[in-house]
Amino acid sequence: MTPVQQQDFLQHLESQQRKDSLAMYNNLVFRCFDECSKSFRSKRLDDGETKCINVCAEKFIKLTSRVALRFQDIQQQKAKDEAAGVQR
Amino acid sequence: MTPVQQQDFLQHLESQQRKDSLAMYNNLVFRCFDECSKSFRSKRLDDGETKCINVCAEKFIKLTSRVALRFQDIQQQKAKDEAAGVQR
Amino acid sequence: MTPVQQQDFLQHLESQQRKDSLAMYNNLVFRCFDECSKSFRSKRLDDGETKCINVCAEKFIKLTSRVALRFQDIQQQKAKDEAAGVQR
Amino acid sequence: MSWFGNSEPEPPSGPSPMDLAKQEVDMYSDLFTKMSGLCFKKCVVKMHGESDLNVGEMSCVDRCVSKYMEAQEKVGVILKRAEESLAAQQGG
Amino acid sequence: MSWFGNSEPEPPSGPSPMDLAKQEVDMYSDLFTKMSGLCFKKCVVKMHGESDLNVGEMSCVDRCVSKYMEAQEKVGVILKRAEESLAAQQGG
Amino acid sequence: MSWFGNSEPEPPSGPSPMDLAKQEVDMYSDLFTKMSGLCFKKCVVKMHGESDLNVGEMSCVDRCVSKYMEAQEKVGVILKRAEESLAAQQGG
Repeated sequence: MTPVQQQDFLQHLESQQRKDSLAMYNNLVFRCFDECSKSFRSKRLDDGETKCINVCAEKFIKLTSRVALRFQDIQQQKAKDEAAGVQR
Repeated sequence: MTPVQQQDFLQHLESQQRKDSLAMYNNLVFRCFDECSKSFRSKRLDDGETKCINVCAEKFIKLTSRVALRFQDIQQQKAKDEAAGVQR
Repeated sequence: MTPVQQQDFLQHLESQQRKDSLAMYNNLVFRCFDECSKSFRSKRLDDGETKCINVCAEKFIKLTSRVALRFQDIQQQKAKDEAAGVQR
Repeated sequence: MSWFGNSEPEPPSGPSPMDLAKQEVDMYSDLFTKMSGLCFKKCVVKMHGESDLNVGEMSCVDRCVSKYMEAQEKVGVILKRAEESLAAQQGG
Repeated sequence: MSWFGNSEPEPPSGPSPMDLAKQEVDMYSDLFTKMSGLCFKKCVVKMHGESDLNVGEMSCVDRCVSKYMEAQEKVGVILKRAEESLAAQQGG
Repeated sequence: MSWFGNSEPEPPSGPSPMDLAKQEVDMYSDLFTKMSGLCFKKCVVKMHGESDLNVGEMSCVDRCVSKYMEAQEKVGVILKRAEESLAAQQGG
């Protein structure tokens, strides 16, 4: 790829990562609110709902980092297997 | 932003709104058909299914307008709080 | 549309089809893994899970081709009705 | 055409026909994906045994597509009416 | 800002303000779609009878939006803190 | 490569390598989002108590990722075969 194309590709990569972060933010709120919101008698989250949302968000962030590491391990292992002509 | 950028941004805003309307259309059909379709013994929707889809679509449209208004109230309230340096 | 616009539109159509194929691939894995993965005591899919994923993927691909044909029949029928000024 | 219930600034110049054509392509591919996914969920239940669709599944899929497209039309009419009454309210 | 838990190549030049503004528009429209869908699921259960929202459904929707936006804020704080600690770890 | 079961007009000129590279980036980010969401649903059940993943959850996530990637590979082989037989039918 020419330097300009590389620049354009890195720009895309970087913009995609920002898009993914914003998408994860919205997914996280959707998932944890769906999981943790119990009733709609008040306009404010109660203590139980707030605690649940906090734990849900923290666990999801930690899970995402762990999935990223495992995903990389597998990709690296696959690359090694292919290089060594091994069909797992 | 320069006038050209503003023009481009308004163009994006307008195109995004059209995209959202088409996406809502598809989401509405998906959601109400999933909710209201009961059997697949005939190629045509029966009266009960048709009634259910009509009510589902009407209620979803009304709900979306109401959510838009509440969403704006909250955004305006947040802007006022920030202006007044109030942390809710 | 000018030839250049036509070229651009065909390019978009072709890129959209590739995007759809990749999206279907990811959807298929998500759907069939969700349906077929039973336990997480081992790092490998067991025979039952593998068989289930194969059947799920094969059936989904066949269903997609059939939906495409039925979808085209209906679109062609609608075009004929409109041409003949018939309101079904 | 907006569901945000407030008057939008007049769009500068209308959307280009190319942009509209592309959005229609994207809309139909989204419709197709959603319809296939839902008819699979409703018509294909067992994932063991034969990997071909059986007769029951095939006729279920045909009817599901036909009813889904009918729902697509009916909801389209309702959305159009809602849009027109929204525009009327805003003196659009 | 990346969740892939490894150090990324320094982005060549920062994102253009235009790109950021467009992404924010897309983010709010995604937030709006998700919130409407979830509040519909939680507040509107019966699809027969009146096609207007009844009083119960209307107050449920108002509270759902208010609580959803509160959750949006709270999760935002948690994500920000996680980002900062990630950056600190990488000597970012 | 199309599931629309009919022969498509010959694409004018092949896709640009840049377009392909970008689509691959988008594909992996979609794969990553789906896999994280599904493994969260399958491995993380209780949202009260500790906000760290416990030992059981951690090993569940590791196995979930490994099995998900195996499924990704297996479905890839099936899709490839289906594509080839589709192309053969159309004398592609």
